[in-house]
Amino acid sequence: MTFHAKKLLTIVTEAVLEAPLVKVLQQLGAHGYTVSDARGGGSHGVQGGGWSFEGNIRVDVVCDAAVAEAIAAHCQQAYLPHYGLILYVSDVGVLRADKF
Amino acid sequence: MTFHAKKLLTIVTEAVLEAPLVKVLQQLGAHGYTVSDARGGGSHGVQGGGWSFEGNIRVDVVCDAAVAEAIAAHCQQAYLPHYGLILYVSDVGVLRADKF
Amino acid sequence: MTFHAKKLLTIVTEAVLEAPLVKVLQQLGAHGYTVSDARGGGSHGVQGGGWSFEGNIRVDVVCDAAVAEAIAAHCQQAYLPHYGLILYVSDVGVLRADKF
Amino acid sequence: MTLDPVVLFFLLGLFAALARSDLKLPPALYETLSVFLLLAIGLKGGVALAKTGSPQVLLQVLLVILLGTLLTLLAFAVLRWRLNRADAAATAAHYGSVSVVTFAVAASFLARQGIEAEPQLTLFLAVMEMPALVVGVLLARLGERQQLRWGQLAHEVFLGKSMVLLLGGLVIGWLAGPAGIGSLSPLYVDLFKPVLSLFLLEMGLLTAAKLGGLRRQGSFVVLFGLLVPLGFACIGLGSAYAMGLSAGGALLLATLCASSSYIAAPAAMRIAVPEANPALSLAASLGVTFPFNLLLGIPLYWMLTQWLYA
Amino acid sequence: MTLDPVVLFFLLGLFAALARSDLKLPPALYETLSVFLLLAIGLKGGVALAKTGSPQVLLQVLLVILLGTLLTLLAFAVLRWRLNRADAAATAAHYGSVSVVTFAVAASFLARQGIEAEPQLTLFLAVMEMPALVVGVLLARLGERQQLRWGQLAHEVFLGKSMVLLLGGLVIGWLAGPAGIGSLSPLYVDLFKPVLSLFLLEMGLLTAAKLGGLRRQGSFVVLFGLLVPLGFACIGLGSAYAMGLSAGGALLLATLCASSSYIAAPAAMRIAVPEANPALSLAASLGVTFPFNLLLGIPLYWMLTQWLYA
Amino acid sequence: MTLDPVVLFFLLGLFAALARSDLKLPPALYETLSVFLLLAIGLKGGVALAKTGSPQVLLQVLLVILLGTLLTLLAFAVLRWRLNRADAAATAAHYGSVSVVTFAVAASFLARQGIEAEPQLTLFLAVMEMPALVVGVLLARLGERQQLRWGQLAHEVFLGKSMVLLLGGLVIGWLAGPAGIGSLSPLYVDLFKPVLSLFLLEMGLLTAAKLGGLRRQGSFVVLFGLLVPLGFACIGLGSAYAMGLSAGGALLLATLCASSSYIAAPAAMRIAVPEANPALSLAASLGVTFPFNLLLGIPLYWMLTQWLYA
Ligand SMILES: Nc1ncnc2c1ncn2[C@@H]1O[C@H](COP(=O)(O)O)[C@@H](O)[C@H]1O
Ligand SMILES: Nc1ncnc2c1ncn2[C@@H]1O[C@H](COP(=O)(O)O)[C@@H](O)[C@H]1O
Ligand SMILES: Nc1ncnc2c1ncn2[C@@H]1O[C@H](COP(=O)(O)O)[C@@H](O)[C@H]1O
Ligand code: NA
Ligand code: NA
Ligand code: NA
Repeated sequence: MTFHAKKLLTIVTEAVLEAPLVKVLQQLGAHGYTVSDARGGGSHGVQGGGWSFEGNIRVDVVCDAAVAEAIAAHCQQAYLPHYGLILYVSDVGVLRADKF
Repeated sequence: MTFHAKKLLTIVTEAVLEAPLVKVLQQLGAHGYTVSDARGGGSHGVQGGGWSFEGNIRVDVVCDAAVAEAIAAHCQQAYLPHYGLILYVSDVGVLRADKF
Repeated sequence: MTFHAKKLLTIVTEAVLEAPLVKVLQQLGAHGYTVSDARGGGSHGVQGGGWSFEGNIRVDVVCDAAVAEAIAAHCQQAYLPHYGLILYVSDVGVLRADKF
Repeated sequence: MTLDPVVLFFLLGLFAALARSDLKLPPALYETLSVFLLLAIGLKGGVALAKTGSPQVLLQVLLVILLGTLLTLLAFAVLRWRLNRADAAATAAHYGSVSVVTFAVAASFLARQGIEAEPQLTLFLAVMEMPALVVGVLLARLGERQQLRWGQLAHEVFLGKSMVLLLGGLVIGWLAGPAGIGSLSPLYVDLFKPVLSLFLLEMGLLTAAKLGGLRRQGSFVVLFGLLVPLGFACIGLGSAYAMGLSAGGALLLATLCASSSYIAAPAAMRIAVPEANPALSLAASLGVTFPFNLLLGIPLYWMLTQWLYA
Repeated sequence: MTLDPVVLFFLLGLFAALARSDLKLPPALYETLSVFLLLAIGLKGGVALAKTGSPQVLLQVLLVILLGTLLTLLAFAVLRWRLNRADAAATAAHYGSVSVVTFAVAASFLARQGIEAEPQLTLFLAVMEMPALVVGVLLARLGERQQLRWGQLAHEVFLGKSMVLLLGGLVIGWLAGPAGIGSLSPLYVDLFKPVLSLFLLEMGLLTAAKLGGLRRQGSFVVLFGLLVPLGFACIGLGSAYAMGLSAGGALLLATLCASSSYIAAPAAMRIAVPEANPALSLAASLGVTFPFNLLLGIPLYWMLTQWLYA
Repeated sequence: MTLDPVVLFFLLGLFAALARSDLKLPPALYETLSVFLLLAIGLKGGVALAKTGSPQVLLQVLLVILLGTLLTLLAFAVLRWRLNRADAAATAAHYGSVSVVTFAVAASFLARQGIEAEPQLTLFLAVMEMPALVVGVLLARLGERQQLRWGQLAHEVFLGKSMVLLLGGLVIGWLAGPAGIGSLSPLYVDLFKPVLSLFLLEMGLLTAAKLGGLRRQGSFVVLFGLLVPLGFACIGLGSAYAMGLSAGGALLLATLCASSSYIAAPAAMRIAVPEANPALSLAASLGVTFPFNLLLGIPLYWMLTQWLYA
């Protein structure tokens, strides 16, 4: 059982961005993505998720380092100035390297 | 405060697999697991989660490397051929090593 | 694009702890946090989440190593003896180091 | 006759999703509505059975189980013509089984015209859901060495959510009788049809999502989804006639035969026949057969029934 | 007299979960139903109070608060026989407090027989939820150096969800009166009983989940869960009689005393007495006392009431 | 005249949240209730239109669209006095658009007094939601090089959830007519007002959450949120008078003008004008204008209407 090194990119941001973000991920070379609902707090205050458009989402993408950088760059330019968003990258090992 | 090195195994797959997967995890030596609902897209198309049996789940297991390998091997053999599933492993530090 | 090294601290515990935990996180120096609903099983049995107060939550905090240690120490002392709780730390790279 | 307004809600949902509106109903609402429909149908049948049930019903139930089995085999035979064993078996299970909502729309169709049906039709609805699933799994595993997990399968079949709610409702209705159920009727009777309208709105949204998948599956699936219900409805009509049911009962049995499962069957097949492609069966069952039955099938089967019972 | 059909829904849920059916109601439905029940009970009581309320009610409320406190202490004394301080205190808080659904089933029991009860019983329901929680925490912390977070406790007690909805409903019903509430009655009055049936279905599922935990807790817990409600019901009956309530009011007060909390108390004790084992109190309260009251207790307390009021 | 009891539910929600009670309604309930309200309003309007619609209505619809556009420009002009272009444009879009719940409360206000209004008011509600959003985006982008994504904007505007449900309900009501809708009325008619009461409970909770944000936004926002609805209501009244509407219709049009969006507008502006501060517009719209209209505005506009129509 060998695990192949990939990057896991996690984005936490406002729920309204789900549709545009998912579109962009694919354009920038991600082969898949996982979204789940979240709530939280940060510099833009508390996002309680009481309302459908007020909650946060958490988006996870397993991909190559280059794709991760491209997505991060896009988020920084397009979303960070106006939206509540955090983004972090970590190292993971995956089963089938060709899938990602 | 010392953190002990363990593996974090994350599986994202179809919601119908929740019950069988949880059973198998315990048989393969995991001492616990965490499940949350998710949606996403990949090679099997979009899993919107509009319906209870159409969504994805995300399963996280903190365990030893050996257990992680055993679970990964089982998923590869039993689920990967027929189900939408991804799996990745990363390094984490935990508080009480004996719990995992 | 440079990613700055930070810690990602993840806590999985009982939903009743959400309010006190979030309060403590901020007191201990976290600049933000993300919460999502989860279910799971461990040494305290199965937490099915069928009821609002029976489910688990998953709390993610990106922060400095020192803050992560402080939070871990507080959880160990205040919650671990009586509540179902796990906690793990991993290394991540973030975009804007000043945010965390 | 004008369209039943509940069908207009289906068309609204279909339109909204096809036009890519952001209209979405919360999943919890969908689950709540389906619990409600199953209980309400069960209660109604149980109360009616308490009034008019006869021992002959048990024999009819056996015949109907047989009918479900035969339809599954028939569907399999047709499907094997073009599909591999697993896909054919899984899809056949969908078509041998039934759709509760289609049944509810047919019942509402009868109610609008003041036509009665035998109470045991609710029982038929409950018992026709399951045999097809068992037969489907058997067909998929036939000739394989792999042993079947019979226990698990039986459990899923007899204790599946819709079975428990339908039969549970039947028993409660039967035990409590018309008097006992009276105080529950503001919900389970008066709100049945309007709640069905909300449910059909959701079904329109879900159906539209499956229409996309149809293109990938090709014309065989579409033809199958259109023609098989027609044929099955005729078989159902004939069986109803032979069993001595009234015209109303005959329409409902024809609709049961013509309808295909889009909840119980997909969930069961995904676990028991994982190598089958779930998108294929669901595109046929939900993308073609469900709207066909709703919009054209039921009125058509009623014409056939009237012709047969004239 | 035959079983109230709403109780049959409880049995259906119990059966489904014990037979390991996959039947599950969405958590959002459970929360919605409980908001509805609390508001509806509150509104009904408020309208009735507007019609017939008397200043004497305030005195009765004080007596009832005292009663809740005494029952908690009594339960604690019994429980300390076998349990450690924390477990005994937390469980006593459950039994000193009340169950809204048990109250609703008793009210439906009276309604089926056309028996009236005083409107202030709703008020008693609201005020009996809280004192037990305070007393429970005090009992757990007695003799400890650790300071109590009184503010937080008071806040939870006075502004807990069920308190706000019950009292809020009371006030709205009282302000709006029968005329104002008329247009709301298709939901809050006509649908009360059928919605209760859905709620009890869910309660059956949840109760079954706790029955598993019972085995681990041993026979003391089971005995406690069966005998204490009986004893408490008698105390409640006696108090009602002494307070001059009608037979209907006496049944409701007896039921309040006999019932135990399974929502407010567990949530409050988990935070305020974390060292108590939540599985223990919940197994007794939800696994034993709740079904006992529903199935046998209420009819039994009614027999006792009739005997006392004969 | 006493307060409509549905308004008391709003106050209860407001109180609960301000007192930091843990009362929360599940998000799925909120979404369900809003789907219901939109459909029910649409159906009612459609049935009425089928009975009494006249071709003149089309002209009125055009006038109302113009009115929405003008109000948005007016709001922008006022807001630019103190706010930057993006914030002013986004907030103006909120105030040019409408609030469905405020409309429903005004309709319930009329119904309590047995006053009729023209059916096309529902149509006005539907068409007034959108122009403001388009105008708001244009105002924000005016003079910028950045090209507008017209397609996406038009899509959001014409196929937004509330538009689809309102117009869909209208069309279904119109096609099915009074007879067809009859069997749906136990839900969509009888339960309309009590469901509105639940919705207002939730609105109270949400409003309280925005009140906190008000302090940060300063007194200009508060003044704007109080005075603009007054002014807009007068414009609406005048327009209604000029268009020859009845007094009931005039109250509803005045309320539409005075009300501000807190769902469609925030969601659309967050995507189309991301540089605007969403907390600002929402604090004004939900924290000030919504409660003002509910508690004082509607009765006030009715006094004005009566004075104008005397
Ligand atoms: N330090 C952090 N750790 C975990 N999540 C965070 C952190 N900071 C922000 N978030 C999440 O990201 C969202 C947007 O962050 P912000 O832009 O800081 O408001 C918040 O609502 C949180 O869910
Ligand atoms: N590259 C990826 N990153 C994150 N999640 C993924 C990725 N690929 C697939 N997934 C998730 O795994 C599920 C199954 O993947 P697949 O088998 O590729 O359809 C998808 O529905 C996604 O939720
Ligand atoms: N080894 C593990 N891996 C992942 N999640 C776990 C693990 N152990 C426990 N958990 C989660 O932490 C919660 C509390 O754990 P415990 O205190 O062991 O009951 C469980 O309900 C699970 O959601
Ligand atoms: Na069939
Ligand atoms: Na009690
Ligand atoms: Na307006």
